[in-house]
Amino acid sequence: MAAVCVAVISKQNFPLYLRSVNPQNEADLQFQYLVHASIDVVEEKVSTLGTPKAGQDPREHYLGLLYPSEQYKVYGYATNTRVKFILVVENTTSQSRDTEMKMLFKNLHVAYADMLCNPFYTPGQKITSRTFNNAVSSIFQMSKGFTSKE
Amino acid sequence: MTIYNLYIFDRNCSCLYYKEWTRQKEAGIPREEEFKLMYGMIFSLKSLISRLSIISAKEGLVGYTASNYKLHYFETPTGFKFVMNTDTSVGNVQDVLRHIYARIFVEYVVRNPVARPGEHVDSELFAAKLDDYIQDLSFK
Amino acid sequence: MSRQGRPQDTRKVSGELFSLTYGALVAQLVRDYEKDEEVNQQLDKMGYNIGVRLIEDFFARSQQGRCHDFAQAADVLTKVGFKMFLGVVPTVANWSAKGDEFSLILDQNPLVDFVELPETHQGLLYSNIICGVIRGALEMVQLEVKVWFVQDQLRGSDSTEIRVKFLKKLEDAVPAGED
Amino acid sequence: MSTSLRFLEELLQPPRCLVAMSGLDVRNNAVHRAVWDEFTQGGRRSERKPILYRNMPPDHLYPKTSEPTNYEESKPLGVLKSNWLRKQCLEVPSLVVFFFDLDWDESQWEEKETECASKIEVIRAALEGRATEIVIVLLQTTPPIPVGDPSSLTSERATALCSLCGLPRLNLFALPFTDRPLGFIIRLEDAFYKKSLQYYSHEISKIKAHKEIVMKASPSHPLLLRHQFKIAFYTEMKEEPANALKLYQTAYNHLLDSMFLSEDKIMEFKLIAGFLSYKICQLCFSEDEPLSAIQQFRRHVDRFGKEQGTRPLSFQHHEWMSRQFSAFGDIFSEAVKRGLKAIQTQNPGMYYHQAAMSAIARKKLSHNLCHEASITPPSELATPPETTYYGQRPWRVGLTDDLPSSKEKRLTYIRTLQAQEFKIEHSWLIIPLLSKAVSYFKNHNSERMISHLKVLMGEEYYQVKEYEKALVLLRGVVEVYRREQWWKTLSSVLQTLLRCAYLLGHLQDYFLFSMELISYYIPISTEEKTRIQHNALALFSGQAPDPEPGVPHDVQVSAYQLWADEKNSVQPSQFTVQASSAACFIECKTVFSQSSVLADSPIQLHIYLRSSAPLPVSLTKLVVLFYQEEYNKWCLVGEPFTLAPCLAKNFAFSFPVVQSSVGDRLEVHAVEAVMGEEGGREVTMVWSNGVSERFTSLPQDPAWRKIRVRNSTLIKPRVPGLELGVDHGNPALTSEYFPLCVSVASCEPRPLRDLVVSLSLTDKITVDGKNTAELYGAIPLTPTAHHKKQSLELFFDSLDPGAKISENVFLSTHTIGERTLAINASYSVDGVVREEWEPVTCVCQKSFSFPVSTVKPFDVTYRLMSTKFKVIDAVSFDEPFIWSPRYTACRHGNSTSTTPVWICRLM
Amino acid sequence: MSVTTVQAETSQCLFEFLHMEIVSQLQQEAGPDKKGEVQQRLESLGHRVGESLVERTSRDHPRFKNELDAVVFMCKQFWVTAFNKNIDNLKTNHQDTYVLHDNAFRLLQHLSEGNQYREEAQTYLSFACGLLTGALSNVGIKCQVTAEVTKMPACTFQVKVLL
Amino acid sequence: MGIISVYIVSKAGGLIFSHDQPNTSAEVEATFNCPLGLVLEEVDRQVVVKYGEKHGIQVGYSLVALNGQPVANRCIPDGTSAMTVLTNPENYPVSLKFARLRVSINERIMLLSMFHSIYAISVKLSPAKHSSGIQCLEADSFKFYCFQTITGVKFIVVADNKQQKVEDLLKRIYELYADFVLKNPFYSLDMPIRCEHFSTNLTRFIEEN
Repeated sequence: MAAVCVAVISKQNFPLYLRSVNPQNEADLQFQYLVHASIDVVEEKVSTLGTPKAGQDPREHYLGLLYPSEQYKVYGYATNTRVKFILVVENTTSQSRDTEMKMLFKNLHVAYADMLCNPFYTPGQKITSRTFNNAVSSIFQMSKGFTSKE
Repeated sequence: MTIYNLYIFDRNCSCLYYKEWTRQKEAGIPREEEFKLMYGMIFSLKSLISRLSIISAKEGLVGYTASNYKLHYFETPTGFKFVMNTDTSVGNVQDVLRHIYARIFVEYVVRNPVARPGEHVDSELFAAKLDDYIQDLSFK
Repeated sequence: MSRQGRPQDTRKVSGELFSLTYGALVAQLVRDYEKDEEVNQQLDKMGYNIGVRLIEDFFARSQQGRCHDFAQAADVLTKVGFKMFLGVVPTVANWSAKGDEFSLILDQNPLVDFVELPETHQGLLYSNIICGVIRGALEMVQLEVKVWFVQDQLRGSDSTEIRVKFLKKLEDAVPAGED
Repeated sequence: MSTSLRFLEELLQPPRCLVAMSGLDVRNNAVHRAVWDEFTQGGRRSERKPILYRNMPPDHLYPKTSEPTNYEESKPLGVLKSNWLRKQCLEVPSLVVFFFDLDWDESQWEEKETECASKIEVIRAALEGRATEIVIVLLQTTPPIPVGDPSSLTSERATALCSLCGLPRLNLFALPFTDRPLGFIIRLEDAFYKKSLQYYSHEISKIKAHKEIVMKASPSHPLLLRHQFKIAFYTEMKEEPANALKLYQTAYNHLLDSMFLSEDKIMEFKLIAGFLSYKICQLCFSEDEPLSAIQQFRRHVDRFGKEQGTRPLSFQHHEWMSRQFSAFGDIFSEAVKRGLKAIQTQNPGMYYHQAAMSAIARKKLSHNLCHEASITPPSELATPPETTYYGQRPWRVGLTDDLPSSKEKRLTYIRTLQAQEFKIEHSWLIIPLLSKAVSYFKNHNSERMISHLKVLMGEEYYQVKEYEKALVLLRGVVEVYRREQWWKTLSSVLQTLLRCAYLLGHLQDYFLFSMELISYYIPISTEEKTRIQHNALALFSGQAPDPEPGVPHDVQVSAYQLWADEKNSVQPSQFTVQASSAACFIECKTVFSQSSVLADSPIQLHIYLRSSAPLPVSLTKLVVLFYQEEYNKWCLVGEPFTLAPCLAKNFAFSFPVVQSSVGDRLEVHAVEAVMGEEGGREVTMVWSNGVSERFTSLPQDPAWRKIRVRNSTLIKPRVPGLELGVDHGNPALTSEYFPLCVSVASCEPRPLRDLVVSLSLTDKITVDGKNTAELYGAIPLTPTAHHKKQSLELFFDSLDPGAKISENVFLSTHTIGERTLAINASYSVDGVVREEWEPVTCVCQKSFSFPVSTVKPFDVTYRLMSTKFKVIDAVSFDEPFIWSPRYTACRHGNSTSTTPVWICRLM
Repeated sequence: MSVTTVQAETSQCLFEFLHMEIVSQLQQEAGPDKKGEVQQRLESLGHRVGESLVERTSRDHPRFKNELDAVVFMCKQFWVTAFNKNIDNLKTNHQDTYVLHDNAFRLLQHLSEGNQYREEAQTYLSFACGLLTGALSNVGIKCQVTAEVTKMPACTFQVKVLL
Repeated sequence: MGIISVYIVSKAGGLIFSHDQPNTSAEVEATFNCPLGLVLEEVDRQVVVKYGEKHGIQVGYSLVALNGQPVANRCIPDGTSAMTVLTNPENYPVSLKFARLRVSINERIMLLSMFHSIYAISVKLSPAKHSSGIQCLEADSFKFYCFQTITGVKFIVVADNKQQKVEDLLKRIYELYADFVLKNPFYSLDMPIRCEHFSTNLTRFIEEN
C-alpha cells in the first residue's frame, strides 16, 4: 500500500491543500476530481455520524474507506473542527489495515493542528507551510513502509 | 505578638502602602513626612551598617530594638522594603515579612493588572489578605 | 479526558495559551506597523514592562538573593529564570573578554514551536520580547544591560542566540535631603 | 477476438428447460396455432413452469452426441466448448412433444396409427444417443369421454398406439380441443416439466459418473472444471438456485486453484471465471445475499484485475474488466429494481463508473498500441474462425507450440485484432456507462460525484465532436466547482468549455469562459491567460478569436465559418454577464463615504474596479444603479477608461439627496461596466449590489483587501434651524380659556417658506366618550362646535432669517388632570449643497410635547365654631354658631384668603 | 507541587503578564474612554487563539455528538488547557443559549474579591470571550459570547448561538 | 573575639571616645589578568569594589596594594592613580591586594553623628508610648548596641552575634567612664576623652570578656 495523494479540505469544502506524490503528471488533476467527489461520502458519513459498522465508533474521526476504485482507494477522516483529510492510496489487491491508515491520519492531524497554530497563517486559506509539507512527505514515506496483508 | 504597623516602600523612596493595627503613638507629623522620615532612617541605617561591617558591604539590615518596640526590616532584591514594628517580645520575623511579600504583595499587587508599578496600593483585596494574615499572626 | 500522558507534553499544553497568545499578538503588530523594526521595538518595550513585574514573581517563587556578580546573574537567569518560566535552560556562552557580555543559546525555543515567518517579514525578530523581559528584569536588580538577538532559528540559524551586555550597576534611589 | 469477450446471451438469462414441440403446423392450422400460443404465452403465468418451448418439424435433426471419449489419456483442449451453452439452451431438448390430430373414434384409425408411429420413429432416430424422452399429445376435437365411463374402446386404442410407437402408456396424452383448454394445458405442462427434470437429473448423474472416473485419474484434471460447470448449469436449469450457487462457487474456487496462467491461457480462464462469477453474483442477489455478491465480485476483480495478459492485446483486459463491472452493475440494478436498498457507498452507479473507467483505460491503450497496426493492417484481414473452446486464442487451435508458422499466425491475428480495435469509437461505449452511473448516483445526493462523471462524459463528447452536448453538460458542473473554489478542476473544465464555445462560434459563452479563465483565481500560466485574454479582447475589435490550441484541424475550418457568420450577422451581438456570480477577472467594490448623510449634504460614493488579468482592459462605460431609480442619472462614466493589471481604479461620485428619499436607505442595486462600443459587439458586466466578494481566497493585494464595502447609506433629514417655544402658566383651571403663547424664531440663513405650526392634544382625558378639552385659535364669543378642535394649525407663509413671531392659542379643559400637548413646526427652506447644483428644497421638522395640568380654580373649606370660637362639628337648632369659610386659589401657590366670619342660627 | 504543576503555574502567570501588558498597550493606543475598541481588539486576538487552541485540544476527542457536547468540551478540556481549571457550572435553555460560570476566573483572581475595579474587570474578560467564539466557531458553532462579572473573581460567559 | 569596637558619643552627637579591637581584617591578594572582571569605583580617597566577586573579594573591599606597592589615597607611591594603571591592558597581569578596611576616623565621626540623629528619629517614629531610641541595631553578622545615659551620653558597642550580655557590659563601661573619666578633674564634658586610665582599663576589661 502506498499513499499517492493527500488532501486537506476546509469546513466549507474548499481545498486547503492537495498534493500528490509526483505533482507534474496529469494524474494530479485526476486526484483533484477524485478527492472532490469523495467529499460526498464524507458529508454523508459525518452527517449521519457514520454508519456504525461492527466495532467502529461512530464518533471516531477516522471515516474508513470512502470509495474503492479500480486504481485507487480513497480514505477519509474528519476532525472536530469539520476539517476533512483525504488520503488516496494505490489499490493493491491487498487490504490496507485500518490501524495503519489511522496512524497516517493521526500524523496528518497533528501536523495540521500545529500548522494552524502558526500565527501568520490565516485560517481558511491555502496551506503553504514548509513544515506541513515535510510532514506530508514523511507520510508518503511511511505509507510505503507499511507491509500489507494479503 | 503585637504588630503595630507596616510600611512598604518601593525602590524610589515612595511609600506604596502603610497600615497600622495597634499603633499607640503618632509621630505627630503628617503621614507623608513620617514616610519620608522612615525611609530616610532606613536608608541611613543601611549605609551605617554597610560601612561599619568588617566583613563586607553586602551586610543587610535586619532591624533594631528600642526599649518599647522592635523594628523589623526586609528588602527584596528588587528593592521593595518592608518595615514592620512590633512589640519587643517578638523574635525574628523575616519569614513573616517574606510571606507578606511573596504570597500577598506579589499575588495581589504585582500580579494585579490594574495596579500600575510605583503607584500607591489601593487594592482592597490586598488589604484584606494582608489583614487576615496579620490578624491570625497576632493570635499566635 | 484525552490528555496526553507524555509529561513534557503537559508543560506544552499549559504553555500553549501563552505561546499562541503571543503569536496572535505578533501577527497583529505585524499587521498594524509598516516596518519590522517598529514591531521589534514594540515587542522589546512590552517585554520590558513584563520583565519588571515578572522578576517579582520570580523572587517570590525562588529563594534567590540579589546577585553581586554578572556571571552569577547569568547563571541564575538561565538555570532558574528560563527554566522556571519557559521550561528550557539556555547555555551561557561566548563570554566577552571583559566579562561584561555573554550569549544565551537556546537550542529549543518554546515561543516559536509552530511559527513560520512569512517571506515578506524576514526582518522580524519574532521572539524579541525575551530581550525586553531580560532587560526589564535585570534593571530591577540594579543591572542596566543591553539585550539583542544575534541569531534566530526562525531565520534559518540552527540555534537561537541572545546577547546580553552589562552596562552599569544602578544605585538605590537616595531619599530627598540625604546625600 | 474482442467480440468473444462479450457475455453469452444464454448466460445472462436464468436458463429454462428446453422442450421441443413437434407436429404442430402453426402457420396453416388454426387449432395448432392456438395450442402453441397457449403453451408459449398462455395465461396463469404464476402456475406455469420455466420451460422454453421450441417448435420443430418432426424431421428436425437434433445435434449429434459426441461419442464418449476415453478420459484416461485424452487431454482436453479447453474448458468449455463455445457452443455448449447454446446447445443446452436452444438445441438439445429435454423432451420432445409430438402433437397428432387423432380422435378415439377416428374412422381410419389404423392408417393414422401407423402414420403417427412412423413420425415417432423419425424423431427417435434424430435423438439417437440422447436420453431425451418423447411424448405424444393427441389433439382431439370430440369432447372427452365423461369421466368414470371406462370406455373400452379408448383404453384399447391407447395401449395399441403406445405399443406401436414403442412408448410407455404414460407418454401418451390427449388434449381435447375445447374453447378453454388452459386447464388441460397446465396439466400437460406439469407432466412435461417432470419429464425434463428427469432428463436433466439424468444428464447430471451421467457427468458425475464421468467426473468420478476423471477424479480417479487425477484429482486436478482440467476436465473437472468443465464437469463442475455443467453440473452447476443443469442444477440451475432444474430450478435449484441454492444448490446451483454452491456448485458454481466450488467451480470458481476450483478454477482459482487449478488455473495455470500461461500467456495465452489467461484469456480463457478469465472468461470462464467471469461466467462463474457472474452466475454466483446473480444467484447471490436472487438468493438475497447482496453482500456476498459484492464480496465475490470484489474478490473476482481483485484477483483477475492484474492479469493484463499479453501486452499487445492488453486493451482486451480492460475491455474485459469494463464488461465485468458493467455486468455486475446490471445485476445489481436488477436487484435494486426488485427492491434491494442501495446506499451511497454501494450502488450500481459505482460499478458503471468503474466500467467506464476501464473503458477509458482501454481507449488509451488501444490508441497507443493499435495505431501502428491500423495504418498497415495485415494483408488478409480474415476474421479468425470461431474457436471450438470458449475464449481460446484462434492461433492456439490444434496448436503444437513454437512452430515458426504458428508464431507467424499469432502475429497476424494480433495485428488483425489491433486493427479492428482501432476502428472502434470507444467514446460511444464510455458515455452510456457514465450516464447510467449518473442516473444511479442521482438517488444518493452525490452532486460532486455526478459532476465528476459529467466532466468525464463531457470530455468524451468533446472527443467525438459532440461539442453542443459537451458544452451543455460541462456548463452544468461549473458552478459546483466554483462554489467550493476548486479552481484547478474548474479551470480544466473551463478550458474544455472554451474550446467548445470556440468551435461552436458561441460568442457569449466564449467571452463568459475567458472572463473567468483570465481571473486571478484560475491557476493557469500567465502566458496562457495572456493568450486567452488577447482572444477575448479581439472579439471587441470585431475579429474572430484564434483557434484554441489542440482543436482538430478538420473542425477548425467550420469554426472559422461560424465566426465569420457571427460577425456578419445583421444585429450586433450585445449581451450581459453576471460578473459578481462568477470568478470574474474584474472585481468591484462599492463604498459610500458615510454610513448616513443629511438631506442637505452631498452623498459621496466610490466605485473601485480591479482587473487581475495580465493585459490592460479598456471599458467604455460605467453605470451605478440604485434601488431608488431617481439617483441613477448621477453615477455614470461616459468616456472610455482602462484598467491596468492588478491596479485598483477608483471612481468617486458626489451627488445631492433627492428630497423625496429622505428617511430611506439609499442602496446600490448594481454596478455595470461595458466593454466594446455601441453598434459593435458589446458586453455588459453586472455586479449586483456592486460587490464581488464571493470568494474567500483573497488576492495578494492588501490594499484591495483593506477596502471595506459599504453599499448602502441612510439619508437623514436636515437639521432644522428653528427655535420653537410655548409659554404658558401651568396649571390651567377648569373651563377657563387657558392661553398658550406659541413662538417661532428662525435661525436659517435663508427665508423659510410655508411654515406650519400645529398643536394637538395627544393623550386625552375623555368622560363618557367625550373629550374634555379643546383648543381654540382665539377666544370664541359664543363657543360653537366648529371652534372646538383637538388640534389646530397656525399657518405663516414665510419667515425671514432671524425673524421671530408668536401667537396665542387657548386651551379649555373641563376636568382636572394632566394632559400632554404636542407641538410641531414644519417648513421648507432652500439649501445649497454645492454651487454647481441647483438648490434643493428641504423640508424640516421640529417638534416636542409638553404637559399641561388642569386644576380647580379654588377650594372652599369652612369651620363651624361655637360663639366662643370653639370648633364644633354639629350645630343645634336655634343656637347661634359661627361659620368661617376659607377660600384657597389653587393656581400660584395656594394663596388663601379668609373672609369675615358669619354668625348664623338655624331656626 | 509537582514539577509540571509548577510549570503550568508559571506559564499561566507568564500568560497573565503578557495579557496584562497587551491590555495596557491597547489602552494606551486607543486612548481614554475607548473601552469598546480595546475590548473588541482583545476579542479578535482571543478569537484567533481559540481557533488554534481548540484544534489541538480536540484532537483526540471523539467527534462531537451535538452542540451541547461541544460546549461541554469547552467547559472541560478546553478551559483546562487554557486556564488549568474547569468551568464550574454550565446552564442552558436547550435552545440557543449557554451560560458558563467560572467561580474563580484566572484573570480576575488577582484583581478583587468584591466590587472594586468592577469597571476595569470587564476588559479582562474580553479575551476569554474571543477565545470561546474562536473555539466554538471553529467547531462549527457560530455564536456571540458576552461576559459578565458577578462577584469577582467569579464571572459568567453567556454563549448565544447564531443560527 | 566578640567585641569589635566601643564608642562614646556626647549628647551633642560628637564622638568623644572610640576604641577598635585590633582585628585581622579580611585581606586577599591575587593576580589578575586583563580584563579585571571587577567593577571598581573611587570612593573618598579609596578604590573600592562596586560590583563583581572574585577570589573571595567582595563588594566593598578596597584596593590596598598593587604589585606589592601600597595603594594610598587611590595612588601608588609614584603618584599615578591605581585606576589609570588598571585601565591600561599592558599592565596586566597584575597582582592586587584587597582588604575590607576599617572606616577612617573622620568617617567614623560622621557615621556616629548620623547615628545620633537616627537615634532621635527612632524615638520619634516609635509606634509605642515612651520608647527609647535604638538600643540594639541588628545586621546579618553583627550587632550594634547603644546605651544612652540619662545625661544623654551614648555608649556604643559593636559586637558580632556571638557576643553575650552586651547590655551589662555597657553598664560596666559606663561605670568605668564614671570612675575614670568623669572623676578626672581635667576632663571637660563633651570633649574627646584622653585618659590613659580609662582606655587601659577599658581594653583590659574587654580582653577579659
